[in-house]
Parts: sequence; C-alpha cells; structure tokens
Amino acid sequence: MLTFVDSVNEAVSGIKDGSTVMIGGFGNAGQPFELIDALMDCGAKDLTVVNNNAGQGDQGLALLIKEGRVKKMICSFPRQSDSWHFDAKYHAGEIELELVPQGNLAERIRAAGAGIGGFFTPTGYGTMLAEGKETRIINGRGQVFETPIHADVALIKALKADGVGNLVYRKTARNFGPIMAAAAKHTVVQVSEIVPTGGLDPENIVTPGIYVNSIVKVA
Amino acid sequence: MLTFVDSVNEAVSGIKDGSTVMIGGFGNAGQPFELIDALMDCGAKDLTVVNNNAGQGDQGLALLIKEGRVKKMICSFPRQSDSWHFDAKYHAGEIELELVPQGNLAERIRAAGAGIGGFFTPTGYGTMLAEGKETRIINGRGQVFETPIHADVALIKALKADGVGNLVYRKTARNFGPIMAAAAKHTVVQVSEIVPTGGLDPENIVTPGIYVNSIVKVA
Amino acid sequence: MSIATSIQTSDKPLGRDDLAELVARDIAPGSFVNLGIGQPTLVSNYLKPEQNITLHTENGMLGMGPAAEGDEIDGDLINAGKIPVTELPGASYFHHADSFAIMRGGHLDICVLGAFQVSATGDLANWHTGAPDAIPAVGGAMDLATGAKDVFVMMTLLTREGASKIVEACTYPLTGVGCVTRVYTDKAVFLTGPDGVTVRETFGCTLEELQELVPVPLRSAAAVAG
Amino acid sequence: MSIATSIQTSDKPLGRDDLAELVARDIAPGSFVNLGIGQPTLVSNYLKPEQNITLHTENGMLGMGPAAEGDEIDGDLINAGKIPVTELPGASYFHHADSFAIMRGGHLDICVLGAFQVSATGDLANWHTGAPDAIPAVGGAMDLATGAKDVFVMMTLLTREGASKIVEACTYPLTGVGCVTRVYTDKAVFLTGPDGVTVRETFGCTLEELQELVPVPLRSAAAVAG
Repeated sequence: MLTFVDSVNEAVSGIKDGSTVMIGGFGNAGQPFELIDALMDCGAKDLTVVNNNAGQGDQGLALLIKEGRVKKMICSFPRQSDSWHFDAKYHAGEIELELVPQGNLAERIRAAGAGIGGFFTPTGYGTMLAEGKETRIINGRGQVFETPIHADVALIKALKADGVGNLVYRKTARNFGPIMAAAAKHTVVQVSEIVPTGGLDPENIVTPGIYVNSIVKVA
Repeated sequence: MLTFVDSVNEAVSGIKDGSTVMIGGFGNAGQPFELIDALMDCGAKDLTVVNNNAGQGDQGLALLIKEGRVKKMICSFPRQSDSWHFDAKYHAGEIELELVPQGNLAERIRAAGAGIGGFFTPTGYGTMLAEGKETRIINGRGQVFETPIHADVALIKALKADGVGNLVYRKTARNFGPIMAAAAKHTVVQVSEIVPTGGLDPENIVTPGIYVNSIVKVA
Repeated sequence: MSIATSIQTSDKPLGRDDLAELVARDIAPGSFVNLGIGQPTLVSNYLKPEQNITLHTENGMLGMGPAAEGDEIDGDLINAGKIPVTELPGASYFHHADSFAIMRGGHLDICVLGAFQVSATGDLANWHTGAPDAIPAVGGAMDLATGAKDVFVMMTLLTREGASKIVEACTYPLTGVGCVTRVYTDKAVFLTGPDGVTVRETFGCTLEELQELVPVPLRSAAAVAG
Repeated sequence: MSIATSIQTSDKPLGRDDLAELVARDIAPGSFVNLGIGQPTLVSNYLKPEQNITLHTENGMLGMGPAAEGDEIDGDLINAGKIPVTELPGASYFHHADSFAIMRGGHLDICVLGAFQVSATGDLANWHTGAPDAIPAVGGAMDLATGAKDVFVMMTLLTREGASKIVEACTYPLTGVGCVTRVYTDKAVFLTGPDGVTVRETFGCTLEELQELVPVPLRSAAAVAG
C-alpha cells in the first residue's frame, strides 16, 4: 500500500536492525540525502547497504559507516579520495565488503525486481571477482553466474510523484532509482514535487506506482 | 549506422534467406504491417520468425507462413481462431514451432540485447515446456535455464523518431518494440512521424537511437 | 481431519456473474491485479471505485480501465485478450519485458485465471488439453501462474461430462506447480495449498454433497478455524 | 615473424594531448563511444562535429556533451567521473541497468580506457594494483572491457620505473581477458589480439628500439600487410 508521509523520519521508521537497504544515487546525483540522514537518526544497525559507493566526506552514508551501523557494503567503487570513514573501518576489519562490477550490480538489482533466479554474464570472467563463482562457456565466451540482490528497503530520490506513486526522475539522477524500487520489498522515495494523479503523462512514467510504498516531499 | 530510407521495400532489402527476424506487435497493436508486407515482397525464405503469435487471417505474417517462407516460429501463442495458415503448415509438418511462455519470450529477447548468456526463471518449471532444459532449485524454488534469443533483423513500429533514431511509442503498441530493437543486429523501424533532432524530450526516449539502423516513415 | 460444519452461503449454485462479483469483493483494497482472458475478465465489472484496485495487462500497462466503446476505441490500446480498453488516470505504459517483470518479480497481488484442472496442492492446468493434434499455445499463463502472490482460479467445478476439475493430480499438462491459492467455482470456494483442500463456503450444496463430487479430501474452513 | 619495416609517424614521443587527438581521429564516423575516467576523457576535446560521434556515460546517458561551465553546471547531470557535463540535442537518459545493457550487450563501438598493463593477447589490468592493503574498487571497468566491440587503451608505454606496461602476462589483477584490441601509447600504437602484438606506428623510435623496451615479440603492421 502506498502512503504519503510528512517527514523523512516517519518514512524510514520501519527500518529494522539487520535490514538490507538499497540507497540510490551515483555521486551526488540522485542521492536521497535527507532519507539517509533520517536513517542515521532512526538508529537501525547491522545494516547491509547496497550503493554504488561507500560514502564520501563526512555526510550521509559515510557517517552511517563511521558510526558502525553498517555491517556490510555491497558496492562497485568504495575507494575514493574522501572515503576515509569506509577506509578506516575496512582496514580495521570492521566492515564487510562485497565488491561488484557496476554493471553486475545494476543487473543483479534488476534481476531481483524481475524475478530472475540468477544469470550468466561475461563481465568479470577470468578475474579475481569471479573467484569461487560458477562459470561456464556459452557460445565460446566465458561467463560467470551472478545472483539477484534483493533488499528489505530502498531509499531513492525522484523528481516528481503523482497520487498513485508513479515517478519521474531528472537527467542522470535517475541512475539506480528505478531498479532499486523494483528490487526492494519496501520502497521509500523522496521527491521534489507531488502532482495530482493524471498529472504525469502515462507514456513517460519511469517507475510505476506498483513499486512505491512511501513518498515524502523534501523541500 | 542510421539511415532514413524512402520505402519499406528498401528498408527490408538486406534481409537474407535463413535470417532470424523479430517482428514487433501484440495483436494488431504495434504490428509493423507495411514492413511485413515488404518482407513478403522481398522474397527472403527459410526464415526464423520471432513474434508473439503466428499470424492471423490472410495478411502479414500469416501470408508469409502460407507461402512457405517461414521455416520456424518462435512465439508464445500460435493458435488463434484465425491462424489457419499456421495451423495447416503445422499439421503438415512443414513448420517448426518453438513455443515459449510469453514472459520468457520477452525476457529472452531482453537478455540478448543486454548481453546476458542465460538466466534461471521459475516460469515453466515442472511443465512440458521445461522438458529437456536444465533446471535447479534456487532458494527453494524450481527454476528453468533459458537462453537469449538473438536476431539478425528486427522489424518494429514506433510512433515518432528523431534525427538520431531515438524512438517513442504509443500506448500498448510499445510492447515488444524496445526489446527487439536491442536484440537484433539490424533494426528497421516504421514510424508515423519523423521530428527534428531535439524534438523529443531526452527524459522520455524509450528506445535510444543506438539500437536503430533504418527508419522509414509510413503514412 | 473429519468434515465438521459446512458453511453454505447461497442456497443455489452461483452463476458466472455472481461468482465474478464474489471474487471482486474478495480482492483487498489497493491491490494490483491481473485478470486472465475469458471468465476472469468479468471480475472487472464488479470492482468498486473505493476498492482502489489497479489492473495490470501484460501487454504493457498498469491502470487499465473498462472496455472501450464507440469513439473510445483505439487500436493502440488493447488488453491481453486483444480487446480495446481504456486508460484510467494514473496509468502507465511499459515494454513487454518490464511488464512481465512486474508479474514475474512477484509484484502483482492477485491474478485470476481460468482452468481445466487444479490439483489438491494447487497445481494448475489451464493452457493445453494435451490432445495429440492440438496446437499448443501458452501466452502469459505460466508467467501469471508463477509470478503473482496469489493465484485465484475461476471455473465451473464440473466438466460437461460431470467430472471434478479439482483433482488429486492434474492429467492435463501443467501450467504451474503448487501455484493456486484459491479456486472459485459455481458450487464452492476452495483454498488450496501444500496441506490440501479446504472449503471456505458452498453454494447450494452441503460439504458432504460436495465431497461426493470431488475426489480429494475436503476440510471445512470452519473446522480448521475451530 | 621477423621485424621488417617500421612506420614512424612522428619523430618524437607523443604527449597526452597528441595521443588523445590521434585516438579521436581513429574513431569511425557515427560511432557510439564510452570514454573512461582520466586520460581517455581528453579524447572528447578532439572529436570533430562532422564525425558525428555519440558519447555514452554509464551513469545513464547517450548524447553527452562537453564539461559544463558556469551556469551550465547542474548536479543532476554528471558523467561517470562525477564531473558536471552537458546534454547535446538527441540525448537520452535511462536507468543504470538499461545503461549497462547498452555496454554489456555489445552495442558500443568503442570504449577507451586507461591501463596498468596489457598482455600480448589483449588481457587488461586497470582496476587494482593488487597491493595487500589496497581497497579494491572496480566501478564499470570490467563491464566496459567486456562489452564494447573494440577496447582501446591509452597509457604511457613505460612505468615510472621504466618497465613496459605491455607484458607477456599481466601481473596485476585482470579487468578482462583478451578484450583489448588497440593500445595507444606515447611511443607507439599497438594492435593486440589472439595472434599477439602488431605495431601500427611508432613515435620517435624505430621498431627495433621499441622491441628492446617491450618484452613480447612485435610485428610491424606494414610487414603483416605486405
């Protein structure tokens, strides 16, 4: 069921210890900063977080990691010039890292939403990221078996929602939003604008409302 | 390379005997009737055709089948009240049928375009359509291994194209168009309107021009 | 388990429309639903606006409205049965893979399908008679059966020859294994699952009379609840 | 095969910009191209409008324009290096899975990447030094290496320590196996593939001098063509 909530704190209040949480965004584009801050405030811990990166600077996901609330990161690019909180936890052995090629990350998230049990892909074949994974040669090409990444909750950012939860995004801020919305049991969206139902062209909906559970408007 | 051609006959002129040809449409919605007629005229034979159905009445794909030009159909729903040409060829043993659940058909076409070597799906598990296929239990659920369906050519219908081949569709006529465009080596599109580049909103492109090779405007 | 009480909610068998109305009433508010071709389509006639049900059609749409009439008819806007339909506010269109991902990914709350047979444990046979000369055609049946959270079947309980369509094991080719959760028939509503068949209510017959027609052990929902 | 002619097209090694210009010139008109982070990004400065090249950025866009400046800067419009960019007419946006499907499905004509090492048969190592305390980060490198029709590498031929980055077998962890088709360096352009390494042209050195630097057998393209 879709609900419109008044605050980001209310929007994330159902997130429990031990949850797997997908967080949208690539760099700052599409990052649901306010929802991440609310996740920080809500106190949930032992989280597995799925995001392209592992936090930057002293904000958002980086703080969540600093405070020891993240048990495991599933991401493609944890190391950045300002990923010091992740770096420290990683070197201290206090956070688990599942490093996933970015395309496999996207495709595995998509697979979860689409009900795919697993798939073979050439990406990563013959590399250390395929170690321990099932492989086979398909049409002469080495391929690796990859499994879907499901989540309890997705926190994403969109541009507009209508009254039934249909979403549209803005430019490259779209990135992981649509696939994470489909892969999570419960999808929380922060939007800049809520328009009346019928206010979005049915031809241009990117995420249909069926994938959306909570919407909060963020100024 | 993208080319704009003047006639449907020119658009399909490169189709060779023995080709695998995807044809868009579900029922009449999205069917590229004019391109199918041109395929009829061009004389290519021993075709493998991928379409949701196997022709209806005395037109289009049904005629192609009647004339013995189709060696094999890959489809989900060949039997209809007016599929007499397919029915006759099938009973005469003159056409091969690969029957695929509609969702597997769509996902296998999508897999081809996305470079997936194969995937496991619960659809069809325990049924005669899984006979002879690899199966495994994933998270307690029986699943069947399905392979991508690639094509030499896709013939599809869209509403509008711009100068770089970006496409938008109309209502449920969208159906197989976008995934077939990505799965074929060469994609031919009939459109109702060609607009200048920049005339389609980048947020609303359904098929990016990278997937399109030939465009013909059909009145 | 012995047959205890029988919950007879109608003194005569239900007609197709009454059954459709019953199914419609049983769909929880806010649900996303796919109605199969044929008898299940009737259910849409009885959905109430206040139920706020969103209909999915696997050829690429959420928010499908009633059948189109007169000037509303648009060849580009059809349902899975290829019937012209209408678009409701809040509708969305998507391509076939995205549309089946909605179904296959477990996002639909309910799909309603017709059937030739349903087994005691919820196996479904609804796509193929198995006759040697029949041309098989499956469409989206296997995806619907496998993907929706709940699969409701609507059918007459008996074939024209008087045989029960609820069976110990399907003799027709399967559509899906253990997928049906509820069977709505003219004579009774059955709940199916790993533990077998429970009768929720009967129409114009007692549970004992029903048991004589159906070759698998039936339990009463009242007895189970009790 | 013996070393025959050497095709020296410059009398001194190429600088980064000259190399970028050379790569840009080698891209066929109408190509769809992804330029990796770092040195490959320079290539975009030398693409000519009449080449009609479409740039892909894996964070969800085709038709990417030059870096944004001043008022053009928009936090929602960035490239894979997280640099603000611009949108050209005919651009399109899509989500991450659709974007990587463009790459992984073999639809990009060329991607240009940096590298630590390339093997004689085109194995690529460009994501991880393998140092025990290094935090690994792969991003889209493996998808790019595996998905594009042609993978061009841009790098200096030698490390700071003077070791060849073209090697018999990579000692750094691999990004992809047998994926590199061309290597653009300051001293030469190499073609790599199952048959080993061919030198297309040299810059400020003869083929013989080049062979002294590179520990794998080099053939001259001219000799191969002859």
